[in-house]
Amino acid sequence: MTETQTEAVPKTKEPGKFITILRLLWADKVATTAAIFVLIVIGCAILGPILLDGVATKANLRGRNAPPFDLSKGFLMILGGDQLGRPLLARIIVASGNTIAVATGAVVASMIVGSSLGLIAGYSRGRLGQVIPRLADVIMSFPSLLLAVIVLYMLAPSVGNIVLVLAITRIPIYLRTTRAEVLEIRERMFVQAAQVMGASTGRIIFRHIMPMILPTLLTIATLDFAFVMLAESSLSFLGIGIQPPEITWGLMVAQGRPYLTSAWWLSFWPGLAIILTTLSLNLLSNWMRVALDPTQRWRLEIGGKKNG
Amino acid sequence: MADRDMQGPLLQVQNLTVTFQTARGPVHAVRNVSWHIDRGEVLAILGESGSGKSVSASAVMDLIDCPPGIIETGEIFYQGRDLLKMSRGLRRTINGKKIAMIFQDPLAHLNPVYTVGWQIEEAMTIHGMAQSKAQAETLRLLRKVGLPDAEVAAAKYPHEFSGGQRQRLMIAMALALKPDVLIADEPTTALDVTVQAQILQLLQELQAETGMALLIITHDLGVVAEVADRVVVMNKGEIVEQGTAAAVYANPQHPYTKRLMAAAPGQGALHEGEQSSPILELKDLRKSYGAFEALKGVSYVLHEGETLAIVGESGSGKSTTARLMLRLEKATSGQAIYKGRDLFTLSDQELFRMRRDIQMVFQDPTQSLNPRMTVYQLISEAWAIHSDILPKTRWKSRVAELLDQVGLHSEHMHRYPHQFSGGQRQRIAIARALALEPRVIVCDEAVSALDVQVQGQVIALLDRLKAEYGLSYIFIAHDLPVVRDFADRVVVMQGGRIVEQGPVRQIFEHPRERYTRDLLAASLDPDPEIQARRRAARLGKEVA
Amino acid sequence: MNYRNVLLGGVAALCLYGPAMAADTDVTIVLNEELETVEPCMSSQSNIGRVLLQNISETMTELNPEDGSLMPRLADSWEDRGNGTWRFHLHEGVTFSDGSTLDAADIKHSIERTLSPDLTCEIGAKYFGGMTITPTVVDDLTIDVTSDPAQPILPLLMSTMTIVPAETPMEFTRSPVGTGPYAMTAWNPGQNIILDRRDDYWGDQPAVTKATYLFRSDDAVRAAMVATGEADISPLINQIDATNADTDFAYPNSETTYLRLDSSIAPLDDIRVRQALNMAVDREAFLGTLVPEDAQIATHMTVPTTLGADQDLSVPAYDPEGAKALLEEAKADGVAVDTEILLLGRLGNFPNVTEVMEALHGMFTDAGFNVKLQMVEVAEWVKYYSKPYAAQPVPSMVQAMHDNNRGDPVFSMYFKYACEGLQSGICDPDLDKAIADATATAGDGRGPAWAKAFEIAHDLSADVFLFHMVGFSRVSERLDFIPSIATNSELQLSQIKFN
Amino acid sequence: MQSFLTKRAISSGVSLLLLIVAVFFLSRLTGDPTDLYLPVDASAEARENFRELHGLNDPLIVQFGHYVADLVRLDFGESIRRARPALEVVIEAFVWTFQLAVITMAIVSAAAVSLGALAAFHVGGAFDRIATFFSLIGASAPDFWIAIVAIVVFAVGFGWVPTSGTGTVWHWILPIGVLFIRPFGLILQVVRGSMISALGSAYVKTARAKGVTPKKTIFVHALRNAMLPVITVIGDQAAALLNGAVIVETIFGFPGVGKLMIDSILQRDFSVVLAAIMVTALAIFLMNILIDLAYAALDPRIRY
Repeated sequence: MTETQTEAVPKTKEPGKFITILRLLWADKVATTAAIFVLIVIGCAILGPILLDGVATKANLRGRNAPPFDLSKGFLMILGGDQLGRPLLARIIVASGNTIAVATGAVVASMIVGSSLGLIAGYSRGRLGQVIPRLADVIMSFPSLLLAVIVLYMLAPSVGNIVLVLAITRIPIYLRTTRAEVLEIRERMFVQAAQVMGASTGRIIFRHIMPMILPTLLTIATLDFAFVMLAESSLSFLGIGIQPPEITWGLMVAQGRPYLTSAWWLSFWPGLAIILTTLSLNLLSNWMRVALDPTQRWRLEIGGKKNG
Repeated sequence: MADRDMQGPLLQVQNLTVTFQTARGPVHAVRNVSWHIDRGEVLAILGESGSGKSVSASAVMDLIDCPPGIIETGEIFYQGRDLLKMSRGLRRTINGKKIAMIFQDPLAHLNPVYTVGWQIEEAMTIHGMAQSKAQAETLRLLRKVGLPDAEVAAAKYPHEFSGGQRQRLMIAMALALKPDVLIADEPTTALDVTVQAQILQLLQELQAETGMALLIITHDLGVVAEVADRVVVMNKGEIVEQGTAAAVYANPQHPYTKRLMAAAPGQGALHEGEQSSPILELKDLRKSYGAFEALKGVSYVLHEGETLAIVGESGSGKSTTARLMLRLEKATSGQAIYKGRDLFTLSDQELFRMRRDIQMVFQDPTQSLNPRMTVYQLISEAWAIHSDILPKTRWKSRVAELLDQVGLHSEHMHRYPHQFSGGQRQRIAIARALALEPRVIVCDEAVSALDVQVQGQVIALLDRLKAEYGLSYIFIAHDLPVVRDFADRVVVMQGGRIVEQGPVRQIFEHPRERYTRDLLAASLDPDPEIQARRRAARLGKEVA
Repeated sequence: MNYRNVLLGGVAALCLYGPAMAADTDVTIVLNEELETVEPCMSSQSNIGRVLLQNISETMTELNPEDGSLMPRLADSWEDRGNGTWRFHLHEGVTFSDGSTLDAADIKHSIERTLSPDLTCEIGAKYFGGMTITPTVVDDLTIDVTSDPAQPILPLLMSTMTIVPAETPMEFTRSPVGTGPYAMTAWNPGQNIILDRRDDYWGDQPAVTKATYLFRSDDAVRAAMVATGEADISPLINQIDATNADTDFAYPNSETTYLRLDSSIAPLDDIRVRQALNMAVDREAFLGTLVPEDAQIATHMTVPTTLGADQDLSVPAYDPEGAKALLEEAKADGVAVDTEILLLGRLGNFPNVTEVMEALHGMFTDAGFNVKLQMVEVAEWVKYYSKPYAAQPVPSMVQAMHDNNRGDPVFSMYFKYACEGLQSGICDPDLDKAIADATATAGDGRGPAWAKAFEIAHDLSADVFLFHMVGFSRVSERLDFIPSIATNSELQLSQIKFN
Repeated sequence: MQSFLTKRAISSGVSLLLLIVAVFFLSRLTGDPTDLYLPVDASAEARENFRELHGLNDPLIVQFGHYVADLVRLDFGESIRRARPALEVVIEAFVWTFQLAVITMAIVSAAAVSLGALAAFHVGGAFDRIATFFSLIGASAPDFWIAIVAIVVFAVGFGWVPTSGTGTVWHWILPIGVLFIRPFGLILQVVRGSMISALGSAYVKTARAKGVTPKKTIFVHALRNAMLPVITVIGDQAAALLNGAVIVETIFGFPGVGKLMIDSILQRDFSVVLAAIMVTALAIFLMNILIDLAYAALDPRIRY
């Protein structure tokens, strides 16, 4: 790039940040599709439980396992009925609320706690810098299933506690990443420049270091979002996750699993919802990695036509 | 061999146009560039950063990636055949064997995970030489480029060598198969002056021995003066002038070339500073990293309103003094007296107040400016930290004022650093330093990374600000001509010690110490004639 | 000799190992859980029982699953000698698989070992709690067993007591020795257990020569293994997978599902509320949907083949409106019918348990109850189900499944209905007395005595009974074997024939 | 080197100690094994007797004291459920897990590294897109779902492989295949990213200027440099596998340490849980040392 730099500052007016991001997103059609899908899911998560809760929990034992693509039972039965005869479409929509709440809660909580600890561990040159990474080691090797059993036994298998379990197990990821980045960034010239100006530690951390780490953390968080959804589903499979009458996609897959050979749609649709959502998030994260990196961004800026 | 002369030059680039896709649309990196080179000849391509001086060489070596680069038009004839029409496989048989290339920053260009012996050997084995023969040849080459203990050296890894040695390794690798053409892309940039002189001398000797053609790509007029027969001057992707080195220097035709020659440092009048009262005094400063002594007792005085240059090669400890003084690191022992107080014993509260008085401008503005803050945020941060300087309502107007003073426009305030050129970024960094209204500014290699013309402009800016604000500078540099033009007094450092200090005229015209004299002798003059004389003198000395 | 040949040879050998060695008279049985121990005194646990019971370890008496009668096994005959003492006459010429001969001392040691506090055997804890058993050797083939208090059904209890040689140490054994037709020849923890037929068995030679037991916890996998020929019998498969009429058999598994109501806490202390709960459940709707069609709607704690359980009791018909009316009535009398009632389910208790509980939750809600469903794992479930309750007292309905395959209600009624019963949710003097009477009654009067106890419990609406469950087995078509009610606790290899 | 090993051992030892303390005390909060071990009808005396027998009546801190005292003598305690030394039970299971982890990681690494390197060579090309897309899909599906579908299709449907269990090489195919999917996608992405930056580096330019063939440029010059971050991820994934692949082990009846761990947790068989944690932690510690050695072997700039 230095080869083509010119002394003159370009006179074109820079568009707003939001527009720039939209433009970068539009340049990657796959990522755009993914973003739209994620938006739809979020919409379902917010509105679904309010609108459809009654329909989704109304059992009809005599109409159980109704096959999909049959419009005669109404639009909500288009994906079929579940093992209690409840419409799968409505359940998937309602379940998105808990699913997204669990994933978001766990990711946000672990990101905040993990990166704060990582900041402290990375920036402090004292004993904390030694102790906190050990803490991460302990959490890493603490069996997550045992943690789940402990929390869910002492508290209750509610959405909030599942969030707690998943958040704790994901803390080390953010802690380690943040610490490694801080160790590197705190040696950078602009941090020293701020020190020379007399900037306080808090200012250096929050004004100078944090904004540099944020893109990395966001990328990890997006991937983690997918991971947490799958982990929640595995917990349900093992019977130590969320329990009915709460519903999540993971629980639906786990509950529909025995019917895989007789009524495939029970676990297929929620499974598909998980796959599509995680896939979208992965694609978005790939896009973000490029869009947030100034040295990679040209791929999007020029490649609208040929470089998806 | 015989028929080559009939077919024209050994290597000829004709009407080459290369376009790069960038964020701001396609950019012509080079446009209609033509040049040629013959056996035994040294051609220099001279240009500033962004001039496209390396692009044609990359095209010759098939190093342009597509995307983002596209060769739109042109031919490259090597021995009469157009390289651009050859298959990739065929070009690989020419690369390294017939045309070889060495680069700036040899550390990055040597593979860090293989021994240098392996890498030099590979240059031969890929073109069909037997392993055993290549091994013997490697040792011969290592000796030839002047590395002691060739067997030991061959088994070592790149990071275990010094910068100059690494460039010698690159040269050994490039010359392994006695190529017809050697392309050297900024081969001595970032090397110390004495090492630069040695490398250039080695290249010249090897060329004389093998009769190869040598293409040197550089931004340094001194390098051109030292080695080139002919020079091609490039600006913004186009050739503006070409001719013999002497003719272009003595009698530039194109306005750009004229400006370039005029901007060459080391030609202005020497400062004649008058003595004023001391403002900052370092006393017996020492710093050790474990067993390694980086500073072995350094003392100097900065006077009010003067520019004190600290020169020395890498590892001399010149930057360490500044970092200690600013308390970015802790001194092992010694004092730094500022306004009668020892900076090293200040409490946090006192240190915070002192920060306003002593500011720093770093070498690389790309790294010293936070890439995620706007110019306004960068400059006003000073007042956010020291809230008593300026009420928030006046920040905006003051930023505009400062930008104006460093030669930028106030509407640049809301842009990010990456939207500026290197020179402009350094101006922003200077504006930021000025925002605290300091008494002393430490410039750590503040102009080293800049192009010659920009360098001149920034120096002029610093000089003007010094007068306006009554500043004192500590100017850390390795580039002697710049120091000569700018400094009032000079401190020469070597190996953590001060070798010599005194007024600039004394150091440059009557150096007392041998080391200072060596340093001055190794420094290249932009005038080919002066360099030719020095060369002759050197040769004479060697003969004698 | 090069490496490749060796490697290929090794791979080929590995591929051949296993399936190729099976003989026609070998069977492979896939169980749902790995055996943690192979200790005979633990064989009341269903998977240990399926491997050990009557295959390796035999008992003095044996229950006939078809009519509930008691058959001789190691004991040829027995008689009541009064004062709680029973005399057993052992079969002559029985040998253990280690070669030693069975005598009364072995029986004495087996009883003492099973009941020893140093071992915590499940058979001891499950069938012999609250009584003292004293074995006395009369001669080599005769033994007196005395119980305090007297047990009219002591011979029946002895059908659970596995017999080991007198030399067996007082710790869990890893190589069980018994008098049965098979001996354990290999135990590869996590992988398999292999039993081989004994040549010197005292009884008839069974057809199966070798049995390999495998363990897979996934229902679908177990079913698939019989379909692919990897196994011959899967004693327990999911009803959903039981789709092939030729191989899949339903059998009553002696399990009864019910909701235990805690009638000590309002509003469940009001009988109208309990009746309303019973009326709110549409039991018919479950049959053939979430619960197998062959399951029976339950009116008792035990299966109909149990003594005294064959009488006609009925559950209230499905009547949500009636339930609402009853609730209104109770409310009018000041009963806090709006109190939240905890509906507690045990995860993995039986197939579809979660769905059944969800459906029940829906039915109760429809009938106007304020019910909160919670599914928990067993450790937490026990806190609500069994005394002393570790959980906070809340009005609760605890879903449970009770197994009584011993033919006598004594194993059920005291625990479930007596005031002191560990899982009893009710305390009623009449019921207490009826249970005590029936327990002490011997002979023909015992059946009617139990029937009376059942009736009192029924009239109190003490529980919400659901179903007498059925299990499903998948049996390879090459075998002649039909699972029965006993399959839930044992799997006698000697009953397997080949087609 | 020696001091490096000592340092690593000390810091890992400290972590392990903290872990044991945490697991010991936290796991006791999940209730008493008595209720789970004895039938629900068991009398109060039987329960009391059981608690006394297994030392569950002592104050927690005393129990911990006993545990540590035994541990010093390398006695990891007795499994309540299995009436056998806990360490023996764990080692038996760990051998299976270890084999599964090693074989899976070997296959995953080989496949992900070679395919990732190729994908990086033509960024945005058809191969790159296909590899990326499928690695993402694979990594997005719940693994128990994949496992069951795999059994239904490959074992029951086609009859190519056994459904589950151990014994022959064929038995390993499905579990490894299912375990393969997620780490493969992840490592492939890391290899790809790391290779893209390695291929853009200066020394690759030198190699091209020397006339090195594309194949050799990728696999000799760039790959070795790109391997450092890859090895870190491989290490993380291997550690996860060494901790036991609960779901795969459960479904395929694979007697590994993951299934043992979940069973023991649910049964409150604390000695087994603790022994399993210690054994796997030791294995992971050793593996991390190997990884550090691999760093040093790959990159001469790293020395301990």
